Amino acid sequence: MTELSLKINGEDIAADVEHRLSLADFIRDHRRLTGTHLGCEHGVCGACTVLMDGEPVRSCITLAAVADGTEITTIEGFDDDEPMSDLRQAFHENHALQCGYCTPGMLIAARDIVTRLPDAEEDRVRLELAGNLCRCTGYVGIVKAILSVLDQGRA
Amino acid sequence: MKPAKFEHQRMTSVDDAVKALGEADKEIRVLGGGQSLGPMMNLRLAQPDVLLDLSRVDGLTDIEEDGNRLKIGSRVTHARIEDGEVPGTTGAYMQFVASGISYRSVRNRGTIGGSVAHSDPAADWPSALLALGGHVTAAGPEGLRTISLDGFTVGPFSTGLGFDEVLTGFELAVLGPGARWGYYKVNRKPGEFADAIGAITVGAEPRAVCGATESAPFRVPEIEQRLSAGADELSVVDARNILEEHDTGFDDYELQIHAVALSRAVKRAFE
Amino acid sequence: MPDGAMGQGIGASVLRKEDKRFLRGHGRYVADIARPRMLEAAIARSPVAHANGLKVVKPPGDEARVFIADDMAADGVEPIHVVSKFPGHKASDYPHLATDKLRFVGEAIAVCLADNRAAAEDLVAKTQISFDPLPPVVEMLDAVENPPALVYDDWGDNVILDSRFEENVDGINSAAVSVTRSLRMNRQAVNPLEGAAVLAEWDPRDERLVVHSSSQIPHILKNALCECLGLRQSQVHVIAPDVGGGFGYKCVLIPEEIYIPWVAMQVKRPVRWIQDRREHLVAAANAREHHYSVTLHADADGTFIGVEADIVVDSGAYSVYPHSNILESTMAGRTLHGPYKFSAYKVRSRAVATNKPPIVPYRGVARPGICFAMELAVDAMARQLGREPYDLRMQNLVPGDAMPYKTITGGEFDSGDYPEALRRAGSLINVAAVRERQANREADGCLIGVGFGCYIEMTALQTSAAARAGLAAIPGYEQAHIRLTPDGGLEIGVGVQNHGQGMETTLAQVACERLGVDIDMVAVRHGDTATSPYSTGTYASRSLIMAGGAVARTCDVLGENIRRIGAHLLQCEFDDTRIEAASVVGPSGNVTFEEVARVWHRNPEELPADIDPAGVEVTSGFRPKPDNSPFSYATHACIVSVDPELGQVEILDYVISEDCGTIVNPMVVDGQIIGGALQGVGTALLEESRYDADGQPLSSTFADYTMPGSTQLPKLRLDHLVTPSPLTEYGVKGLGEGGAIPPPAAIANAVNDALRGFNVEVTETPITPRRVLATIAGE
Amino acid sequence: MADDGERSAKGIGARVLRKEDARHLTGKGKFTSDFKRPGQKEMAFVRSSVAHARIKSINKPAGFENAVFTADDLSDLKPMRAPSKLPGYKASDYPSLAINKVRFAGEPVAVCVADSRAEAEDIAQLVKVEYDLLPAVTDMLAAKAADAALLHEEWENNIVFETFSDDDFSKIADEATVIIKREYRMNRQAMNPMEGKAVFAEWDDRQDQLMVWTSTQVPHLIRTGLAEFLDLEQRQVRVIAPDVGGGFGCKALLQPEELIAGWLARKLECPIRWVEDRREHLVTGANCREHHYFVTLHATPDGRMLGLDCDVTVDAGAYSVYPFTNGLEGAMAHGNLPGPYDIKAYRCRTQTMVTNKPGLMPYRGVARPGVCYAMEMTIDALAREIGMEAHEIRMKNMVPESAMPFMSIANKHFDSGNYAKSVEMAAEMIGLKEIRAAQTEMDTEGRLTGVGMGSYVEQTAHGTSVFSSWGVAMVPGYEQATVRLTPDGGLELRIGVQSHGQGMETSMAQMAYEVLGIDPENVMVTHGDTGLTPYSTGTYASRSMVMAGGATARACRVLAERMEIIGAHLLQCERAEASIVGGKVVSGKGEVSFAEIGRVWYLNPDELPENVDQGGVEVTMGYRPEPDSGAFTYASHACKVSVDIETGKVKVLDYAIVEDCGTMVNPMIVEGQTYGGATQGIGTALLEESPYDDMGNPGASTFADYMMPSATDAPQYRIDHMESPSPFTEYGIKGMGEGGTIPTPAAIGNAINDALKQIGAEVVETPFTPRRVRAAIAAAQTNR
Repeated sequence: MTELSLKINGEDIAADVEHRLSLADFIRDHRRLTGTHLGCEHGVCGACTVLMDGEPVRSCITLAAVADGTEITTIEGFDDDEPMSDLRQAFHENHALQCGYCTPGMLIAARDIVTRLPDAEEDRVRLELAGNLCRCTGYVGIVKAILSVLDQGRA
Repeated sequence: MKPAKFEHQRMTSVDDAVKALGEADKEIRVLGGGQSLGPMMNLRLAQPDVLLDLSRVDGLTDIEEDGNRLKIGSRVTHARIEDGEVPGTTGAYMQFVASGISYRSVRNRGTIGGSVAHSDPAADWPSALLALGGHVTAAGPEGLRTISLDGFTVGPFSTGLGFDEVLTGFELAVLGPGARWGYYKVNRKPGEFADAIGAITVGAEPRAVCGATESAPFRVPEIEQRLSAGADELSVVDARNILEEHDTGFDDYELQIHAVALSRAVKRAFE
Repeated sequence: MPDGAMGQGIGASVLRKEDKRFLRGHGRYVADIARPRMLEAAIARSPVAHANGLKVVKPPGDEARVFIADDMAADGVEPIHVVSKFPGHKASDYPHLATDKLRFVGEAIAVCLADNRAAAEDLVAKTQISFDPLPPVVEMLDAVENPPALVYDDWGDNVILDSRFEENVDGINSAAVSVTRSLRMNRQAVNPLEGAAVLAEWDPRDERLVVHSSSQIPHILKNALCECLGLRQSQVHVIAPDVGGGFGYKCVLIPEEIYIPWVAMQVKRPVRWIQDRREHLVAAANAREHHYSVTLHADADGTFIGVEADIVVDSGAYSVYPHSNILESTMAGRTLHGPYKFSAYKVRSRAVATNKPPIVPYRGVARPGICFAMELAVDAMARQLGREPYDLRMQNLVPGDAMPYKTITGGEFDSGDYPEALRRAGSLINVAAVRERQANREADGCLIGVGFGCYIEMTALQTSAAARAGLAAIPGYEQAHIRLTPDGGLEIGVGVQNHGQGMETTLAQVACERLGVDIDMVAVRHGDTATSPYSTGTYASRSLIMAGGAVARTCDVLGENIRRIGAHLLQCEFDDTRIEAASVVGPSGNVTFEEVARVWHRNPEELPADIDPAGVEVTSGFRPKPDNSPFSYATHACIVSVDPELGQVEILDYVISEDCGTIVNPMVVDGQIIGGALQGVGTALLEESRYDADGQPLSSTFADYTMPGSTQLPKLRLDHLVTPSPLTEYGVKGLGEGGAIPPPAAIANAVNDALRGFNVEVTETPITPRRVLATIAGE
Repeated sequence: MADDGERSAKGIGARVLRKEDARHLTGKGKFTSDFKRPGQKEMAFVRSSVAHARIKSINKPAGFENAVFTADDLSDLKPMRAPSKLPGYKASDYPSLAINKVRFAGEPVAVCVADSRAEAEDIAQLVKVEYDLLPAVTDMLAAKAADAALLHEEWENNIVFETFSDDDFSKIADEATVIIKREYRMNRQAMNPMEGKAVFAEWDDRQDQLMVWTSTQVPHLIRTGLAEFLDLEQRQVRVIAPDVGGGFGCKALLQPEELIAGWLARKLECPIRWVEDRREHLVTGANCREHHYFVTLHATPDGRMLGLDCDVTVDAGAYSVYPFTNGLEGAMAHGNLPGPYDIKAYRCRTQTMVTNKPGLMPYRGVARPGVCYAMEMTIDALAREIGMEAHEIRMKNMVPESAMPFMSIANKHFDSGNYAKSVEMAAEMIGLKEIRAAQTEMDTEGRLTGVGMGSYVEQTAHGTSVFSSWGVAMVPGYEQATVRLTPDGGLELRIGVQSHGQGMETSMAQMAYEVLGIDPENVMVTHGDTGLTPYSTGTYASRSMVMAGGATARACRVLAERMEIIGAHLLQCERAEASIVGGKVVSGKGEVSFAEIGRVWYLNPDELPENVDQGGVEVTMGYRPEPDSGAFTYASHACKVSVDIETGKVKVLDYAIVEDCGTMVNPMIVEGQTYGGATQGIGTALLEESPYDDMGNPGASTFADYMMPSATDAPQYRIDHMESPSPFTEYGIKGMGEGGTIPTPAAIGNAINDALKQIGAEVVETPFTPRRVRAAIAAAQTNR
């Protein structure tokens, strides 16, 4: 077991966990923040994306032990976040989700796009999204939603 | 799947890591960003007993230009390179390569040193850096040493690092303002591992690398000679003919796409 | 009448289906349910009976784990409003957590949360409470006549409702003989062995509150949660899992059922609260406390003319949802007459507020009190007239040939032979033999007495009566939801709650009676607002009448659809089919329900064209027509021995002759009656929630509060009359509560019979040795 | 009606934003793997490392004997068996844990139980299994060989099931002078919902019931199956599908892991959780699409298609799935091959083969992506042969609107629609003329451009008679819905189907709005719980909106009548004067809100009229279209692709869809389903493949080997709708959940072949990977 102390969604957390525990399983099973989903556990699908110190990372291939001392934000931690609020509304209006499983990771990736690449156009948005798989929507609504938030920002 | 049991040890210095590696009586691995090792452990394809975590070790995250050498710490992430922290033409080249590695959320954690030390043949840095030229710096029981990038990658998951050495960084060639480079990757989808890589730099001397092979990336002297002779293009047919002379084990399709990759890398370099 | 001939239908003493899990320790009570990251609650409660100026200081550093009334108010939580349409009723709010004023010891003030109960109790200890004490209102008669304070400042007095029930008042004047007695039944706690318990969690997926509560009325609790917390009906899911006894205590809302869910919503984690015994004995000492000044008027030959009474009911500090704080006083006032014929009636009944826990309808509801008052008055009259109490009763009971009988207060007895029940009880107890024995001194110096208690119990309160009483939950058509499962079994959903009454068995028996399905193939689901149709729940001895009726009616609808499929498979006319032993029987053969179920679920290509698309899943309902309640009745008789030196009372023999109409499961009926009777013995002899002059409870552990044990009652002898009610399916009448009604009366009458040589009478329950000796001493 | 422009704001036809979005956007969805209970244990499987072998021994590791279970330990768990009434169909057992023999790599051999998944995997890693290898049957054509090893040794060959219908081709011989012969293959795939399979089982002693939360599309069927094979009564099983992260067919069947979790939960008296990981899914869930076709098309030189002759082989893998069997795919291929075309002569043989791979499951589109691909590719081959535009051939041969309803040569009862019009519109949308004008030029990177189309009809919401003709054990009948007015005037709507992305919590509420005028916000739709919902065979066959939607409408109408009776009484008017308008009961005397009716029924029943229905304000009602032969949705897809001649890489440049699913309940959802389906079709066409080596070892076990379509692979689709209401269904709705995925491989394949026609190359095998495209080009160049 290894001791951790980190911040999740603003809350200070101390825990004692197995060395091999992934950050994703720590968030889900130990902290019961089940909005972070596991879609492949080998770093490809993006469903488990969370922010670590403000940057999106794959929580499935990041050890909980490595997250010691960091600040984690999960999908449950964006209540007062403006870009996320805009994205949520845009996802809703553009039918950017169906089953909802990829949605938390998709939103966090989308937030990274709209904050890091304010000038991105459709091709760039698609390229940046390539690491987040959605099996339901064909990405139509997701791309539209992100572009609409980018457009708002540029207006 | 979940990883088999291991012990995660936080290192505070490179020396501690070297010491731990030297004294190990079980399987021990150095953990960089963990973005390659993580999936392999999750699939239980890798089952190390001990992981040495270098994230608390100072001094491995620096980028500095030192005359005609560009020093890059092993723990510099792909994302930092993508974001343009490496200066000059070399930086532009590396920025292009970095931005094609996997996805942003992986690039935020994955490190250049980890990638080269892990030595997956389909990864970008072993080919890209070989085309750039320079040295790997490694810390071992005897202290630091430098190892030429030429020949450093031996094969899949196999490098010139000793069992008790830690890769600490790179000293890379600086491409001048007029230098040319081209990097072309054939893969099925953005972010996926490469099926073929063609990497070309034309700085002080041209370097051409055929990557994403079954084994280590290799330099293609015939192409380098043509470039030295002033060629600014390479047809796919010519590239095929050249590669056929190498012992690659390619089937027709693999030969084709590696030829295309080299041909298009040359084309990009001179566009 | 069905006779249980099928072996499992109505009338069969089928062994209980629910036993299996309990015998293996696999019952599932609220305290057995845990959730990851659950917090436990402990409650800071009022240490005083009456005070104002309440101030609470949360423990520094743990403010986020402690919640008080201000927090709830800030969130817009509504207090419990209990409306009554009764004219003159003084309405009051029941705050979930005390606001400015404290009105009884044990009133909840702050909820403290921690990872475990002990740590939560540590927080309780660290929560600072201050207040300005007020004189407490402890004694109900003082509260009326000489109030030391007002429980509600704006009322002007402490009388919640002053109601009068008067018919032919002048008729009383013709009486030749009158006896007057002043009688008191003291306060009790209901004491189910599982106390109250609540586990609440907010389900963020469905934006829904999920509440597990040890409740008899899950749907009503859901209504209350919606009202108080401002949630939509679709946002509340209430589950009453296994409930370790209720007896009425759990058929009303308690504040914890509101504030624990609210707190869970605030902390976004599951929160559980388990009432401990001390909390129960202090904060839930809430039953039975009545005072009667009763005068019985009769002709010289003993024929009753009229009854006159002044009843005071100590209703405690607040009004409970949904049954209010006037249910007892009005029921007492309206039905003091019991099973007797009267031509004049003059009763005043007052519900009074005091600084004690709010009164709840404990098993029997008011009737143990009125039965005690009336039956003691009858014995007093008998002694006055020099008659056998048995004979006097026989003379005045409503006779069988008078049924249906309109009572003097407007009720209607549906059926029964009241004198016959008395006759049978008399013959079982053998009064003559007692008299003979009394003629000789007992070897141990004890005194022997015989006593009777007769009662009627209106069961299954109906729509119009409940509406007249102005209750917040008016029962209407009770519903059942029944589906045929793909293997030919039945799943029955009912909105009542089963907590010991054996309804998982008896309702299956009703379905078996109707459709012939083996009860092992019938699953009865209850206590869950999601899996069951709406119901006001289990109280008023209503469940088997109402839910049983609904099951029967719904089986009929389902049976028709099943027959339609069966007729098609048998290639015969619908009218030529009938249902027998879980098969559709036609002229040329049978098809089993299993086969019908297969066709509906798996091979609908074999269905007839005229099938009702509603299929094999049906919801239907039942209400007696006309909208009246069936009356159960019984006579209890007992022989006691009183030790005149120690004042101890021992029950030597106890017989019950009862009529609850058609009996669905005799074993379950006997079990209910015996269990009720022993609770009545507790009321008569043992149980009392005592208060000192400051309103401090003196009975806060089982060391101070004596519960009846296995030695208190000898083997009961039971006799059943069966007069089917004309109002209900199969003629069933309710019977869950009745056993608890007459024991205080019968036992007190027996004690008084034993003490008649001293020319004294006990007039107050429990009849403790101290009270007996005081009585003998003439104090 | 749908197309009169008078769409209400919230009812049928409105683009109502989805109610279910809120929870998913905030991470509050609850999927099976999100469940956790104190004391729960997790399962990990020891899976066969070989494709075909006899099990010599299984050795449980010392110290873990009680944590490892094999088939011997589960001897009272019956193997799954799905019977079929189809003549000649060979039923077989599907054991939950391998008994004596393993038949595919990944088959569960033993299960290990521990407090965490990691620890369970630690134990699994220690279990030693010894095998006697048998020759693996990995190719469906090779499986037919006389000397092929037998999967099921009690059979005389590896054929599960055959269909055959013949026709007299002499009647067309004179006219049909053009004969096109082709061979096609569609390779095996995995369905890959983003949430894999997951199950959480717990024995509830209070209800004497096994509670199973599982990621399924068909909770009631899972309940039936669990009870059947665990030997429990039906009442003793309650199945709940919470949020389900995509299904696409693989969650429409009972799986061994569900049975084992149920068995263990009961045996060990603790909650059991199993969450399929991606590797397990890719290995054991590689179970769909694998078809092979020999097609001969007989046509006239002017493009009239007269005869179709086809031999179809379906690779059914090792086991037959419950309840739909492995016979469904072959039967459907047979019945759907002629598509929307009016053909005079049809001969077809289908053979369904068992092989050493996971058992075949019905993936979105079920058989039709294969048959559409075979048919449509052949039409384009004909077009190239006779020098005619393929879309003109399509239009010329399609069943015309004037012929509706029409019984097709494969006995499909087409209900309505203008098929040819969809082709015309799609060709126009994609800009066929403009593409042709610019087509000959190769761009600077050596890319060629091509355009292709695919058209299909999809039988949806077909009912009792159709499924019964397929002989499956579980035939859908009357779909039911329960509606309940709540005391505050809200509506609870309960349906036995399951919504896992289709937005039914919204579209069903729209249906209730259409009948009752109640705001969809006040309608709580409950689904996926056998304890709460009426029986239903579940969500598959694009049936839910037609069936459960129809049942919802019917139930709401019964409820409306009951509310009108109460309302009339409260308004003191005649029953006939009262009607429901805009969520109220209205008469000349005033109006009563639903909340008021709820109050009276629940809280003040003293105010009820005498003639109130005692069933109250809770109604279960059922629905089945009449006739139940299905509502036929159809569409034409057209796409433009570029082919990189040097690398063989294909890029979809533009994609146009014209579809007709009858009356649309929520066009936004219709479009979302279509885009999603089409993107899965792109996966089938270009990316996704579960390859096997000669030993039967799977070649794609991670997302690094198995390519899923990303945002860069999908185009920004363009869509147009036609609306021909079905005459058979409530409101004229047709099912449409699956259709989007059907014609995509055909359209893309045709576009590639259009681009390659100047080289003379053709692709005939999906996915059209760079390697395959390059191989086709290289072969053409060699032939030249």
